[in-house]
Amino acid sequence: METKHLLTGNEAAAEAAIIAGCRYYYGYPITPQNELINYLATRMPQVGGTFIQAESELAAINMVYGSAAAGARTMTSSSSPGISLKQECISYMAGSELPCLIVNMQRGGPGLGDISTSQADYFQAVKGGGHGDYRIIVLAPSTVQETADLVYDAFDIADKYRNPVMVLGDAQIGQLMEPVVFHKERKNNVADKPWALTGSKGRKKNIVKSFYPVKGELEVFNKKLQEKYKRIEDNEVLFEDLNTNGADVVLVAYGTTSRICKDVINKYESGNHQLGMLRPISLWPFPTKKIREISESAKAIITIEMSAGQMVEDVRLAVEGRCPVHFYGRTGGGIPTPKEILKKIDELGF
Amino acid sequence: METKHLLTGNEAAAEAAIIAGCRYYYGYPITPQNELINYLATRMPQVGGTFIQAESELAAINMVYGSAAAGARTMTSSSSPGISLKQECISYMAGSELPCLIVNMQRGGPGLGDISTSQADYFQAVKGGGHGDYRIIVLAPSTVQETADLVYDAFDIADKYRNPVMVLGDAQIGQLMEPVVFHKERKNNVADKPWALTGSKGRKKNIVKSFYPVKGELEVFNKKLQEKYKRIEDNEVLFEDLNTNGADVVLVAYGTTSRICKDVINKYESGNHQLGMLRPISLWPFPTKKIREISESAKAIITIEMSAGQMVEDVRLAVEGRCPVHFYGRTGGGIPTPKEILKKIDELGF
Amino acid sequence: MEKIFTRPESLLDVPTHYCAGCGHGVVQRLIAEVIDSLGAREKTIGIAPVGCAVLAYNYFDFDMSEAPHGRPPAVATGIKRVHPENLVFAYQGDGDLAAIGIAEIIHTANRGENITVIFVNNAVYGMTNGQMAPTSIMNQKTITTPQGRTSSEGYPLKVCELLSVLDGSSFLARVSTSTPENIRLTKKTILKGFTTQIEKKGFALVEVLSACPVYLRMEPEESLKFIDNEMTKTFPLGVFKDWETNNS
Amino acid sequence: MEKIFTRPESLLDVPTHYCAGCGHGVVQRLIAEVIDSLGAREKTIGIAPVGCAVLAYNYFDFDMSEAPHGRPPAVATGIKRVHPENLVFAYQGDGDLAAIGIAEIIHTANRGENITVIFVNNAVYGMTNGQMAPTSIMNQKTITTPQGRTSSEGYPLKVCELLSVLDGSSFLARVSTSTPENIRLTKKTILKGFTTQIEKKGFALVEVLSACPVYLRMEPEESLKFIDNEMTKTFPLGVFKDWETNNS
Amino acid sequence: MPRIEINKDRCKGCLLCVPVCPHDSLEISIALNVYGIHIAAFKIDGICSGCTNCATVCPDAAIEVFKD
Amino acid sequence: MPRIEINKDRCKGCLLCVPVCPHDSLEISIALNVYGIHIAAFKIDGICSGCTNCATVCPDAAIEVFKD
Amino acid sequence: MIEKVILAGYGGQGMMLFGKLLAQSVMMNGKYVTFYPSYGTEVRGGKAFYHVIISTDYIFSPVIDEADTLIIMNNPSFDKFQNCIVNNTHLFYNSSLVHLPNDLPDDINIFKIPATEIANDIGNLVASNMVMMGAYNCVKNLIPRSRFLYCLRTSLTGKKAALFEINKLAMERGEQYVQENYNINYDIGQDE
Amino acid sequence: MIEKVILAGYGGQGMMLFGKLLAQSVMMNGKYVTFYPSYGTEVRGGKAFYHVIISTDYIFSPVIDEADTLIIMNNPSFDKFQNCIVNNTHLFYNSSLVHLPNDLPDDINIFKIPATEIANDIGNLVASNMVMMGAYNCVKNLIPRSRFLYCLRTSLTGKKAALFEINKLAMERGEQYVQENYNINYDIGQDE
Ligand SMILES: Cc1ncc(C[n+]2csc(CCOP(=O)(O)OP(=O)(O)O)c2C)c(N)n1
Ligand SMILES: Cc1ncc(C[n+]2csc(CCOP(=O)(O)OP(=O)(O)O)c2C)c(N)n1
Ligand code: SF4
Ligand code: SF4
Ligand code: SF4
Ligand code: SF4
Ligand code: SF4
Ligand code: SF4
Ligand SMILES: [Mg+2]
Ligand SMILES: [Mg+2]
Repeated sequence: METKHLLTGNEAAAEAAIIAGCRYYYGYPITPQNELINYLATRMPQVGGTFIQAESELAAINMVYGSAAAGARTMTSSSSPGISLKQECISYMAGSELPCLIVNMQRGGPGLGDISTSQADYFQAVKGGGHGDYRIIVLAPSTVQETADLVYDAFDIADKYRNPVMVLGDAQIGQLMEPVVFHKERKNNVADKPWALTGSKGRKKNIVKSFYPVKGELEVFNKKLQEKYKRIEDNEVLFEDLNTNGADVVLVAYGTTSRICKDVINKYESGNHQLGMLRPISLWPFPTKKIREISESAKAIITIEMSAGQMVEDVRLAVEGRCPVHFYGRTGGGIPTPKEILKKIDELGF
Repeated sequence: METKHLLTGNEAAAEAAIIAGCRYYYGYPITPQNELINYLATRMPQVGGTFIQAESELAAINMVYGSAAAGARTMTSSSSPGISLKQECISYMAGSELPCLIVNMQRGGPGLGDISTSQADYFQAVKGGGHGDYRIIVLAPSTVQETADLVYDAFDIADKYRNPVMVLGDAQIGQLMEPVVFHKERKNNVADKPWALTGSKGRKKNIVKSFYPVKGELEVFNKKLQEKYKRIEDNEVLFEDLNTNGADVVLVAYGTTSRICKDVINKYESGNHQLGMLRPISLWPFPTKKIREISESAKAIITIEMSAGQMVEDVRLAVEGRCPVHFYGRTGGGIPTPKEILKKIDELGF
Repeated sequence: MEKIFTRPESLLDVPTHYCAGCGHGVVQRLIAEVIDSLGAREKTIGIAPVGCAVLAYNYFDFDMSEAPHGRPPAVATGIKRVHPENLVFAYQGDGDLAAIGIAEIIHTANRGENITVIFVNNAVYGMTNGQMAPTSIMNQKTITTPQGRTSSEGYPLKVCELLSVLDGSSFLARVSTSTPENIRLTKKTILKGFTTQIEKKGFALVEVLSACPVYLRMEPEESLKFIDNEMTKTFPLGVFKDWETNNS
Repeated sequence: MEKIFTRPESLLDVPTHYCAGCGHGVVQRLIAEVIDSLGAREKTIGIAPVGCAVLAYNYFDFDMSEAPHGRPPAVATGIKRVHPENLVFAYQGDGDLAAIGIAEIIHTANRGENITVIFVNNAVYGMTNGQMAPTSIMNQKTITTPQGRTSSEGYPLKVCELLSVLDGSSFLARVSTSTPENIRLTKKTILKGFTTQIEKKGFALVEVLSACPVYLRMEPEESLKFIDNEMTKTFPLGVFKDWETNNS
Repeated sequence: MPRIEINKDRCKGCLLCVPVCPHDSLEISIALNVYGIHIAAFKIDGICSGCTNCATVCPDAAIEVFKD
Repeated sequence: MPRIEINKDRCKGCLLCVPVCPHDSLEISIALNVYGIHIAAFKIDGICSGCTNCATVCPDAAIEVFKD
Repeated sequence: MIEKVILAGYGGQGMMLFGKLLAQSVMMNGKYVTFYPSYGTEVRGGKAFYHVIISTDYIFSPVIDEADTLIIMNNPSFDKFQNCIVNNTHLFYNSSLVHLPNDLPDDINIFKIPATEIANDIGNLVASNMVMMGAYNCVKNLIPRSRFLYCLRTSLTGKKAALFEINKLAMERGEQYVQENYNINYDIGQDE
Repeated sequence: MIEKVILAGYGGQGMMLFGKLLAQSVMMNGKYVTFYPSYGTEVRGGKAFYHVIISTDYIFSPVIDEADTLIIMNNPSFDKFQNCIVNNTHLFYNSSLVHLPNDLPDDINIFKIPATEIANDIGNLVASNMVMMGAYNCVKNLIPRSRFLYCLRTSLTGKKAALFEINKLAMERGEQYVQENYNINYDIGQDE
């Protein structure tokens, strides 16, 4: 039988990274992701990997830039304010087409906020907190097990598309302990990287860069990037569909709030409506098509977030007015309760 | 007669800041905003102000945090990569409700990109490049004169709402020279700031902070913030309307691209369509209501940007499917030409 | 009866969130005592760091600002430039000052910014539960150096020594909270840190070796011995620069 | 006829974008000569800064990476950890290294990271058209110090002196490109910077005083005199730390 | 005679005051405060010379010292 | 006799090579290159001892030195 | 079967260990489980709250708003979680430190445990957590004692190994206390 | 009236000053004007391009795609802006450095000015910009000479003031050259 471990999401992400072949971790402490960095401080040396507690989040992400440019699977992790500090380099990595994993266990904001849970970095993650037209792939787990599973995927997808991938959790996912099973046999699918910096022996020199000063070149490069993003949108959308087929009211929620919505659906059996839920797992690329489809038959969609309303914009962009899109959110560490969500459903008044 | 000065947008912004009573400037060089920092290096000392060339963009915005907390009108300026570095502190300033002006003269991205013009930091500016649910007010000038005018407004609005304001230009606006007239008589409307740190003489101590560790407090604070944002959305929307009334095709563009659209409208007189243009001046708050109104009668909207498609999302969110929203954009320094836009209009095929 | 020792006026009578035996409490009381002795409560503006001392603004009874992690010197600069006649100080931990904020402290010192920095070196990240700090000493076990700090994590960063190279720094001293005598000396040194500012002599920094018993995993009393017996070997006490004596 | 001086193999035969008389050209040729002399072209990985030398990756004929402004030491760390047997160096300007990137250089040096840094100190921001650098000397006129640098802008930052305080640094030297003799010494010193890495002795930095005639607003020849007559007063040449002689 | 007062709402029981008293007049109390902590106490037969050592080391400003 | 060659596509006319020649054998040329720059030239009657000074200071690696 | 337990005390009262041991033991017994720490703040010495949910089915939200069991170690904790009390909630409280109000609902089960005193008696103040654990498990009968002791032993490593016996003893005293005072049918000794 | 001029050379050929003086002079004469520098890159020694638009009406885009006038100082600049040539474009080029292809359209007006040589003759290589300026203004007749000289004088401050005479001379030589070679009606001397 597979061994079950009782681990936090932070620890599960760390161990999964090891299993996925990541041997270069650079990070800086911040609550609520400390269990991740703390875990790897012990674990990386055990597997002959590199662990550096960097002097800052900036230094950490730039070390990631280096190891990614050198061809290795590499990662960093932080929480909201620390992720903000990484934005310049994330834009550089997207511009240099470097694969890596960034874990963000979101906390309350803005500013120092607090260390309670939050989903208010959605915009930053999916619209690009850095400068320029770039995208990072964003995966949002809702359980500790899924955190581990998405970390494996993250490394594979990052290598496949030469693009940074973010696993977007929150304080709850990061600190929650649940049983998790690791798939030890998982192939360490390290892609062949002819573009990587390894010394130019036996080949022409490689250059890793995002600078395109010659007039016109940057536009050509941006077109290439946009084509890649189109491919990712076509191929890498992930979601969980819970009875949306035929549902007249559909909840849309990811990560922590999706669990609560599941609870609602479970509790709701005897309600007035046919309830369904759509859980985006990839936040970018967003399951736009699926939601459009849903909006063609549903009478209402309610987006549930721990924010003042961020993902709901992507839902509205998908729905384009075909059905009303409602929103219920809590901020600053508040977690929507099943009761509150049921009340919101009741208020629909049809 | 008013004196006309031939100045770059960068210089006009700098001089306007002085006229608006800003005496604390902190910045770090970066093209294409160098004319701004260079100008103030000479000008600030002349008016007894403080000019610090900081060691980094991070230091600069944190000095702004300090001077704003101390109650002064203060500003920083940069361009895309430098603005990315400021995101953590911008979130802090929003969270500490501190007024300031941030000027971003956008350049090509992602990463180092190039120094040509761009509008690809729209998402970062209006959705929040930093962490948490916050908003900064974003004003986008399209001429050198308007750059000066919006800088005055920016300081007033920032003080009125205790909120950071960004003037979002681009390499073209920043480096373009045009005649500009300064309104010397403009009132230096420095708001009364009882919350500012001045020493606690004769009153209870003040605290400037964004940390709300006591459970529930952060949510209360976030609600207060959201209410403020609602007030701003109700009161501070700015746009220019060019013949949208009765138009069947409406161009939506801001800043640099809006000038080209004006040219198109000028040239188009004899075309098939009744052409109009809506130029958002405040990008947040966005003229959502106005665009909704337009979408009720227009047959098509075309959003023109120097990006892969950013503001178009806000246009779509306003339109909600009421009419088709098309997009034409150039990236990496490419500026849409009148010809290209006319072609796009022709392709509408109705 | 005369009170010969009591809570200073600048320190509010509220419970702190610090662990039992934490050095932050001592240092903050000393700052309050010094501010009182200067009669400067109403013109003082302090900056609290992100670190265990984050809530210092709740404890001092004068104007206080938060600063993003590592940036108190920049925030202090922004405040001081607006209010040059106020007494402006930044309170920082070792992670805050010597790791993420090393750029800001160096350049603020180098500009000779007329502010005072109180630097609490407890050789560990308290707030985030015990990771290595830039000032963790060799072989010190922390949660991120479970085998003890080795050279591959770099060496303990000697802040006073580093800043003394800069032409802009005016007063630099390292003191400790390990004994009543040392605490009294610390108070005098903090006073000097503030008078340096009052006399417009430029940048002053007082490094205080302080205990974090929780993440040293020691009883409070033992943690003070650790300062005396271990920390001072790496971080010798003393004045590293003094504009008055031209000692540098 | 025998060629006794020619373009090194590691330097591609392409025109550079540098202004006439710019020191970057000399320093980059010297690096290429040293890499050639070590027979290391195929195992070298360089990092170009953001600054006038940003396009260095087009001129060297070996693997090269960009780095965000100020971060070459962190990027170099990330590369070196993956390829410890390759020769990894970061090339940085004074704005890049001593202003925005001061945190990274200090901590990389302090970790004793086994890399080589070539630090081109031209006392000004070339790329962005002539602003003050942390290394601008007192009274130097730049576009942001139109009256000349005064103490209120802080003092020239002496990088070798600063890093020599850190236990992690192994080789630190300051050289110049002002004369043929100095250039030859610079080459030898750069060689030592690389052999330090090859022999796994840890962090090496070579600071090269270099001319930016355009933003010194001088003829190239005059700008070299400025190095000898003015810059070296603030930035004395010499070896500041050497693992071999234990000089520090 | 000088004397001290320990504020039991402020005392966290770190016991740093105990070893610094030249007269060994401080001890850990048996009673618990609301947090379940044994706080410091002045010994029934303790002598105080008003040296202020205990107050000086107390991280919680929990000790006041009085003199005639 | 040693001699030098100046690559006129690389020379930017900075003239740093001129003062370092011990034989004063370099000068500014009258001819312009495609950028409109007067480049450096070896004097018709110049002497070269192959000291490599000129090549050493040249920021554009524009000078090659030859010896028998 | 579902059991939702809130553990609440201040940092240092060992609620973390209590929760982890509980979660681990039931996980090994094949149950679904979530263990959610909800720290007060990023700040020292704050309160420490843990939500443990044990279920035979998939667990949706790890956050508890209606508790089957409340384990309360100090007064502020009670104030905070009072509103999680519903019909039939089991309330265990450390009566050495906590004073309950008089107006509690009738339909709940209250267990008054002088945990700090008991722990003090056996010479280890911080073992009050294991006293509560013993009492709780004795009443709720969730974990075979051998399983629990196994987890306790493996979680106390290094220098802490020496604390096993005292913790075991504390747990037994907790069991004993509820048996003596609340007429509990004591069968948790049996192995699976 | 609208006049769209592209000035193109490499950094150091003084196109910036040319453009600024032109813009300033016409602004003072009450025209709308935009002056847009479009640097090649953040990189040294790049090409330097400037777009100047002069108009009696509000100017929409400061970027020129169809030029009324092209002023070309080196070959790469010509290659770059060739596609901005339309019917009746006036092309001024520095024939000391630029070689035009043979297949140019017939309907454009070409002015071949050996500006570098002329500037060299009067002893200041970098004054080639003012030679071109003189030629251009003489042909297009936009700015009264007095206005232009006023702007030139005020823009040359400090040490540069000494350069006024040589720049003025260069401008005059440019005027002279086109008059002699292109039969231009010379009336720009008149004041407003
Ligand atoms: C940008 C950012 N990074 C990281 C953190 C998390 N964090 C908070 S305090 C701290 C370090 C605390 O150590 P120190 O400065 O030594 O203070 P102490 O708690 O030891 O007094 C860290 C890493 C944060 N809040 N923000
Ligand atoms: C984050 C960021 N800030 C600022 C810039 C603009 N910038 C480019 S190079 C540079 C400084 C150049 O000076 P230095 O490092 O001394 O190099 P030099 O050009 O003198 O060789 C600056 C400020 C940038 N590209 N990115
Ligand atoms: S963790 Fe350490 S530094 Fe923080 S309050 Fe506790 S003892 Fe003090
Ligand atoms: S600006 Fe200065 S540093 Fe840059 S290329 Fe020109 S001379 Fe060299
Ligand atoms: S030092 Fe203070 S807090 Fe510590 S035990 Fe003594 S009185 Fe209590
Ligand atoms: S004041 Fe001195 S003598 Fe008195 S109790 Fe305190 S330490 Fe002892
Ligand atoms: S040093 Fe080189 S580039 Fe300069 S003039 Fe001489 S040959 Fe030309
Ligand atoms: S090699 Fe020496 S002697 Fe020959 S030309 Fe060059 S500098 Fe003169
Ligand atoms: Mg610390
Ligand atoms: Mg420089």
